[in-house]
Formats: sequence, structure tokens, C-alpha cells
Amino acid sequence: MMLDGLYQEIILDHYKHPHGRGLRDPFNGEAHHVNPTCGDEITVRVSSAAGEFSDISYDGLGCSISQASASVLYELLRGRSPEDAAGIHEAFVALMQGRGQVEPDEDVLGDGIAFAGVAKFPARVKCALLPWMAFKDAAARAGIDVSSEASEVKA
Amino acid sequence: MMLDGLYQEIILDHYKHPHGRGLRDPFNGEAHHVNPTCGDEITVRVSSAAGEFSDISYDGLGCSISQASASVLYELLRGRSPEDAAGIHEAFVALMQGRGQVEPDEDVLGDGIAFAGVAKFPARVKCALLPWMAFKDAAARAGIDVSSEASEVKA
Amino acid sequence: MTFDVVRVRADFPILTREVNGHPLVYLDSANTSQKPAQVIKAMRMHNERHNGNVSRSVHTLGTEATSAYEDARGKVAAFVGASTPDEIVFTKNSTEAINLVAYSLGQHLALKPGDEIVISEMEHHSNIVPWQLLCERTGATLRWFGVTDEGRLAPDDDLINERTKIVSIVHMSNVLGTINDVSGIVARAHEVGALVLLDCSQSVPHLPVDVQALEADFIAFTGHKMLGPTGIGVLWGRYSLLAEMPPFLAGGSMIETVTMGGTTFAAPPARFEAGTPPIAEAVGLGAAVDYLTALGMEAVHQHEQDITAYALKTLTDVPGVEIFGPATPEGRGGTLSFGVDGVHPHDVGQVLDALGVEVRVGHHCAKPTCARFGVPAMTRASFYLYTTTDEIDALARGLDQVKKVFG
Amino acid sequence: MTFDVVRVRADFPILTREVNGHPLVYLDSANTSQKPAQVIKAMRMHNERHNGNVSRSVHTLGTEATSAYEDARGKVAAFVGASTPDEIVFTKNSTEAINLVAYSLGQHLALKPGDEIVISEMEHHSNIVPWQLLCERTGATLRWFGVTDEGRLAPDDDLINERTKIVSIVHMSNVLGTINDVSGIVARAHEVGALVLLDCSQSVPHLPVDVQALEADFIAFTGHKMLGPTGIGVLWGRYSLLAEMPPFLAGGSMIETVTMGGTTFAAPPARFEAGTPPIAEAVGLGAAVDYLTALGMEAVHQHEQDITAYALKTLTDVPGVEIFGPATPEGRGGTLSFGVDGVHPHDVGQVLDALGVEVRVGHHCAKPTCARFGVPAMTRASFYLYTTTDEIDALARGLDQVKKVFG
Ligand SMILES: Cc1ncc(COP(=O)(O)O)c(C=O)c1O
Ligand SMILES: Cc1ncc(COP(=O)(O)O)c(C=O)c1O
Repeated sequence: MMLDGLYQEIILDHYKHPHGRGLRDPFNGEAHHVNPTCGDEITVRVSSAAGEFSDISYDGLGCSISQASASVLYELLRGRSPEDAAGIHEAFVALMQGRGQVEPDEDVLGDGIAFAGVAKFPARVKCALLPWMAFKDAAARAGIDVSSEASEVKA
Repeated sequence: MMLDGLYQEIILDHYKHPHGRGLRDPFNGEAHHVNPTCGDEITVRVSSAAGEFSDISYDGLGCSISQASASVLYELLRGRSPEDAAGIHEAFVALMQGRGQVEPDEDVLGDGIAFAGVAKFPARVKCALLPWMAFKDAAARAGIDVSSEASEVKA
Repeated sequence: MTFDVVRVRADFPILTREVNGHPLVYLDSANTSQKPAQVIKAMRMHNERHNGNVSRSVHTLGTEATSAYEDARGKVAAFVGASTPDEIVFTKNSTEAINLVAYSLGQHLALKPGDEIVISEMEHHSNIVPWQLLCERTGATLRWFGVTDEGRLAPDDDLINERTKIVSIVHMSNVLGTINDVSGIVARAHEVGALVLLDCSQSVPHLPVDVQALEADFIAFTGHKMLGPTGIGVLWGRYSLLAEMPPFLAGGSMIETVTMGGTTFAAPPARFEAGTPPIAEAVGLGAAVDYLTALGMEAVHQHEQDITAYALKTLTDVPGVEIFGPATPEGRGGTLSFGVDGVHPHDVGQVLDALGVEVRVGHHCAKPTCARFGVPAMTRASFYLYTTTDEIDALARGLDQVKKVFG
Repeated sequence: MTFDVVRVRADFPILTREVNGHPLVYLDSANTSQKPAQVIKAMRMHNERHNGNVSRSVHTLGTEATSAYEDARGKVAAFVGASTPDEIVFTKNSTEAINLVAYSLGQHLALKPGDEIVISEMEHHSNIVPWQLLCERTGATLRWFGVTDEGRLAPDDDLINERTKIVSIVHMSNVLGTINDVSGIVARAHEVGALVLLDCSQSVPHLPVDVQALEADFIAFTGHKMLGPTGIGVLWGRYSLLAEMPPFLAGGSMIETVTMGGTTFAAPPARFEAGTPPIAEAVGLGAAVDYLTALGMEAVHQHEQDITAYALKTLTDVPGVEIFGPATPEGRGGTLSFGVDGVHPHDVGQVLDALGVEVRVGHHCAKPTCARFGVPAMTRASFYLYTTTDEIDALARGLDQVKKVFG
């Protein structure tokens, strides 16, 4: 596969200048996920207050795709209600698992639409999803369900 | 493979009219052998007296080749000294494992030369050797060693 | 659409071969099936164009190989009606699949003295010995269904009871041809809380098999008996059960994370696929499944029913031939074992081989079944989608020859 | 005779392929090797002409298949200098071979708390996890050699002692490329009465390996890394030891006799080959061994030494590249892992793939080795008999491109 679809300028930007990176206190739920095929790791914390994700903090080791994905996740989900977050989460997962057939909605996914090209690289889909799956788990541990049918499928 | 080499008249004769068949008392050593690939079985008993195999008796379930081979064994080894028996045993095993390349000596092997053709059927070599391996074991249990290098190889 | 056996045969390169100067009459498909050109080609193309290791590489070849391997998993899942491809574990053969269940499920259930495992007297050694060893390790007791004179499982109301933890039964016997109606056994097992493995090594290649309809918890089958290559087998298991079971073989690709101090394991199916899997073999099996699906398993089964009816009639007419197992095509498949009066199976097989007719002789890896019928060995003719009535006639002619040689 | 790499390459159909518009530069042979036409053809011919099940049939096809399978065993035995073909057990991969030893030898030695098993920090997961599980089952303790900054086993005089029962060490590391001089370890292990398994998955394909010279008790290797097919691996073991060990997988073909009440087992190697083995795969592996033998393993090794020297020099010249493992070709093979400053291996591999250069990235199924060097992942280029200096140049150009994208 050629690279243009994969390494969008937006992705490289988020990678080089990640938003919201670093683990912060206080938090209500934390999850540590590992990509067993490549060894990438991420820890995600969520804190909720007043019915929204008041902070989402993360740290990890990984490639440009997984790191940029975490940065975008931070931008998209922080300050959202669980319902909004679930919708965005679902849209992102659907995009990633669409094998390049899903048309992303910029109104929902913002910078996340830059990941559309990743869906054509099966080996990298897991990288993009790693922070999102860890986020879902962290939220669950904070007692907040952001599941949806689409995000049930295995990362 | 065509059958002519395999089912020599002599072999069919021994099969239909086995010599010395049936288990007899007294005996000094007994062995029961099984061909794991086909399930054939044989029990061989040896009795020794005055420095020779005074009787060799056997019973079993098996194909024409294994049954005829037991009959020929009885004819060839009964009444022989351990040394003579070891020589004949060795010659028979060598013939069977020769892949059809060994020229049998009628003076040593008598009716056993009819088995020369069996050596060309790898799947049947084990049938022909079954009684001979059981005999060796039975002799060993009677305290008589009929091993020789050639007969050490796995049946 | 009628089943066009001539067209099917044209797909199998080996069927043009001669054996001992006669056209090959291959009647040993229950032992291993022949492979169509489509399967052989799929494997060759994979090795010539797409070979790479799976699940480990981001590069193009690795991605192509991974897709090919996972596509094969999807095809096999669809073929047996699995809920998700993740319920399909690739093993090296049926035997490994059964051993995997015996080991991992045995450990998961923490079997102990007093527990019981139920099999039958018509099992292949691969569905006997793993359970004997499990009983030895754990102190559990092995019990089994007997077999009737007609070659059917003998009903036994008390056999499956509250002590029973695992029931493992053959779906179609590789010796008697019996297709066991397992619904009652499965229901009874589940009633007492036992889990059920079905050895489908002989059924998946020959009948439509749907795991939802069978309602078992695990099934095992093997690639080389269903037009696929050697070196690959399949375990299907309910995902929720697989997810609870500890690993069997350990090593690369089945881990989540490893330190020198300890390891956590991946989710199924990866958890049960340690090391480099049979990749090209999975591709071949996928092609085999495509081939069977295109013909339709109902049509394949119907063809074999027709051949079996013909063969039963033909062999019954040969004096001195005794058939072991069901005497009519109902509830049986195209695997026919028999004895020839006064002639040892080895000799029967040898004479038939001289005429190009390839049948299996011996205990068929099912010594207890042979023992049940009082013989150390049997001769077996087994059929598949490429078998013709002419080949049955050749078998009958061969048996006449057998009787001439040993008359 | 100089090594004619151009002629060798002509035997490998896949090497004519393009990837992303560039000629394929396959630098992932430590993961899985490519297969020459001779191997692909041998398997195809087997399936088209000689397919039958082994060790079970008296018919012609069965006899031909059995001969082909056993001939392959003989070839593999000769290739590694085994005393007899009966010392060669065919498994599905290296991983199964190691699991077999862990299981059967562990049981044979009746391991218990206080006993120790010794491995190293540079093992593949397949030579770590089976021993961790064995220790869990038996209460034995796992200990290991550390790794020096240069990527060599760290000497540790007390590690192997009278409590040690099994030592299992990699012959050539799949990450660092290190070829371990195991003679001291083997001698020490035997001195204290321990048995030694060498994981030769990376050495048998690339160096002359002679089991008599190694003096180990078992070695494991795998077909797909040595020009052979997937789906087959090899365990070599001393016959006297194999003969004492209980079976691992149980089922057809590994038995002597079976009744419902109990089973006795066949002699090795059959005892350890339950079920239908990888028959066509053995034929392919036999052809691979023929291919390697015809070239000569000394010549293959020398070619790879030359390539490795060139690659070490080339990569050392690329700014920002750090090599893990021995810095010179002495005592190392053609497997080279490295980091690119500030760029994650996934991204390195992706950019290289866009240029047709196929390298592996990740933990290489050796997380402890990566951890030892303080990284979660590495990029690895690995060479074989078909690798050229041009391909190394392509790699170096690719790394320049990597730095451009992520600069
Ligand atoms: C050193 C080493 N050991 C063991 C293995 C496992 O081999 P396989 O995956 O064929 O079982 C590999 C390769 O993956 C290896 O490089
Ligand atoms: C009923 C049955 N179960 C299990 C097996 C074992 O299959 P495999 O040898 O492929 O492991 C066979 C075939 O040999 C069989 O017929």
C-alpha cells in the first residue's frame, strides 16, 4: 500500500504534538491495554464529573498511528456526555473496521476522519483502535458504559 | 505391484496347511507380538532341551504372509542349536529388509526363499517378520540369545 | 441439478493415474481424501505469490498471508455454521483438536476421582486414548456406550448421569459407517451439566453439518479427509467455553504479554494456536470448503447415499462377504467394512491392489470396534464425491479374484 | 565454487514479484523463508500422483505415501547427523516440538518443587512459555541466563547446578542474531545430570548443524524457516531418551494396542506422532533439505556471513540507527535488529513496505529480549541464501526515506 492514505498530515501532527498526553489525577477509572502482536501499550484514565468526561489522560508506547489516535480521542471525547462519547466511539470503530468502505462524517469525527486511510491497512487498524478500546475499559471501570453494538467487535 | 512375486505357491501352501501350529506344553519361553499397524497377533513358545530348540509352537491371527512365515520358521528352526538358529534368523531378516536386492540362499533358508518377493512390498515385510521377532523374544525369555546385528534392527 | 460425477472427477488429477496397470479405483477416502486441482493450485499460488508469516508483520506479504489465513477461518466457520470465525481453532489434525479439548477442558473442569467421561465402543483411537490419559491424570472414570450387532450405539439410560462431566462421541463411525443420531445424547448430557465433543472427522467431509443444529459444545474435524491438505485440522468450540479454557500448546502468537516471570494469554482462537500455524494448509482447506460449498453438501451426501445403496446391494450379492455395520443406507454414510470368509483382510487388500482397487485393511485405528465384532481386522471400502458405480463393480470383480487366489 | 546468488534467486518464484510498485526485497526470512520451485513442485506432485495416508494401508498409494514420508524422515536425519531416522519426530512446528519435550520429559523426570529449569533472557516465547507452564504444573523453578549489552549470554557459574533438571537454550537468537556457543552449557548441564534442549529454529536453516557435535539431548526446528512448507516441525531426540518418555498427543498411529480398558504405545518416533501427520509437508521439507544439501550448508552460511558483514557496515553508517546484538559478523547470523532514533518500528516497517522492503517490526515473539534492551519493539532485517547486497542498499535507502517522513 502506498503511504499517502496512511500518514495524513493531521496524523503526523497529532503524533508529533500530542494533545492531552500524560497521566493525570484524579481519575475514576483506568485501563492498560497491550497490542499482543506488536507490543504497543497504552494506559488511559477517565475522570467524570457533572455527567461528562471531565478529563481523559493517557500515556503509552506506540507507533504514530496509535499515539495520534490517542491524541484525537482526547480531543473528541473530553467534555462529552457518555451518550455523545458512545456515538463518537461507535463511529470511529465503524470507520476503522470498514476496510476503507465507510465514509467518515467530519461533524462527528473531527480530526478522526484523517484515520479513514488507516482502515485500508489491516495490520494498522489495531494500532488506531488501541486507545479507544482502553478508553472504553477505563470508562467501564469508572462505571460508565460507552458500549454500542459496533464497538463490541474484537479490536 | 503384481502379485506373482508375493503369493508364491509355497507360501499359499504353508498358509493353508501350516506346520507345527498350535501352542504346546512344556515350554521355556513365550512371547506375544502385535503388528500395531494392522492388528495381527502371534504367540510363540520355545522349548529347549539338549542344546537345541526341541519344540517351537505358535498360534495367532494374521494374514497369509505372517501365518506362512510362522510355519516356515517352525520348519527351519525346530531342532536347531541356538547358533544355527541365529544364523538362519539373521539371513531371513536380511532377506526381508533387503528391498528385493538380497539373493536368498536356499541351503540356509529352505522354503523361506519363497519370501524373497515379499521384500518388495514394504507394507508386508512386517507381516513376514512378526513370527521371527516374537520367536527371538520367546527365546530370550528362555535365556537363549539368537540376536545378531542384522536382527537388531526394528521389525 | 443432478450430480455430475464425471465432471467432478475431472478436477482430481490423481484419478487419471494407473495402479499396477489398472485405472486407479480409490476406495479409501475415509482414510484420506484426494485433492482437487483447485486446492492444489490455491496452495501453490499462495507459496509462489503471497507467502509470509501471519499476525506478526505489517508488511504487504505478511498482510496478504494473514488475510488469506483469516479468510480461510471465515470460510470454515461458515461451512459448519459457527457464530463467529473466532470459534474456529486451526490444529494440525482432528487428533490434536481432541487432545486440546481433553487437556484444556479437563484442566478447566478440574476433573477428579468420581467424575466420569463417556465415550463409545465405536470410537477412533484418537477419541479414546486422550480420554484414557485424562482419566489417568485426574482419577476420573472412563465409561462407554456399547455397540449393537447392527452397528449402532446401544442405548444405556444410566450411562450419562450427574457424575458425567464430558461426553465425546463420534458423529459418523470410520469403520461401520454409522451416522449417530446424537441429539438425545447431547440433550441428556446438557441436562446433567456435562459438555459434549463430537468427533466429526467423518461427517463434516460428507454431510451438511451445522454446529447450531448439533447443539454440541465442541466438534473436531480434519482437512485431509475433506479434499484439503494434510497438516491442518479444526476445533470448533463455543466461544464462551473457549474463552474460559487455559491454553494447551504454549509459545509464540498465543500470548498477550510475556515476561520472564509470567505470561498472560491472548483470547481465542489465538490462545490455542501456538507457533506458526499451517498457513498454506489453511488456504488449501479454504479452497476445499469453497469446492464443497459450490457443489452443495446436500448433493455430495445424496451422491454418496446412492453409491452406498449400490455398494451394499452389490456386496451383499458376493458370496462369503459379511458386512459390518448398518445393512441399509439409512443412517449410515459411504464407509463399508466387511469380511471375506476365510481370507485375511491383508490378503484381500493385496489382491485388490493388484487390480488397482485401493481399500484399507486392518483395525482402522479402532481396535475396540473390531474386537466388538470379534475380528482383529476388517477390509473397508469408503466413498466420496468422486466415487462411481463402475468402481463398485471393479471392487466386486476384485473380490471374485480374491476368492480365486485363496479358494 | 562461489555462491551464485542470481542462480539461487531464479529458483524462488516469489522473488519476481513487485510490492507497491517496487521489486520485492524480502528481508524477513527469520520470520518465515520463501520456498523454491523445487519444494513447491515436490508437494504438488505428491498431491497429484501419490497421495494416500501413511503407515496404515497396504495399497500402492499408501505404500508410496509412506515411503515418501519415511524418506523425508531419513533426509532430515542425515541433514542434522542423527544416528537413525527413528530419532526424528515430525511435529507441526518448533513450538509443538518444544511443548512435547516440556510435557513428556517433564513427566518422565517427575519434576517437583526444588527442581530447576534453566533458559535464557534471549529466548523466543516458544522456548519460554512451555517451561513457565511446566513449572506451574510441577512446582519446579524457572531460572535464566541474562544477556549482556553486546547481546551475548551473560556467564553465570552457579545457574546450572545439581538442582537443574532441564536446560533449554536458543542456538541462534531470532532477535539479536547471536549464535550461542553452547558447548560449555551442554557440558556443564551433563555434568550435573541435566538434559539439554537446543532451540535450533534459527540455526538449522542457516548453519551446518550436527547433533553429534552439539552433544545436546534434543533439538527443535521448523520447516517453514528452512525453505520448507508451513505445518511441519522437527524434534530430534536421543533414541534412548525418546524411548523412555511417555506420549504427549494421543490417538491413531501412536499405539501398540488399544482396548477400552487401556492402551500400550508404539516405539518412537511413532509414539509422538498421533493422528495423520503432515505428509505432503514432510515431502516438501525433504525437498528443502535436498536443496540446501546440494548448495552445501557451509556455502549458505558463508554467503550469509558476507551479507551480514555488508549489512552491519551499511547500517552503522546510517545516522540514528542503533543495532541490537553483536556488532560484527563473528558469532552471529544474518538477523539484524535495530532502532531508528525517534521513529517507532511500526512506522519504520510501514515506510519500508511502501518501497517493497519487507522487514519485521514488533517484539518478534521475544518480549523479554526487547525489555532487556529497554524497548517495546524493534525493526528486524533478516537474510537468507537469496539475499543480495543490492537488497541491503535498498534497505538503507528506505531508512533515509523513513527519516524524511518522520523527520
Ligand atoms: C528462535 C525461535 N524459536 C522458536 C520459533 C517458533 O517456531 P514456529 O513458529 O515454527 O513454531 C521461532 C520462530 O518463530 C524462533 O525464531
Ligand atoms: C472418526 C475419526 N476420528 C479421528 C480421526 C483422526 O483424524 P486425524 O488422523 O486427521 O487426526 C479419524 C481419521 O483418521 C477418524 O476417522
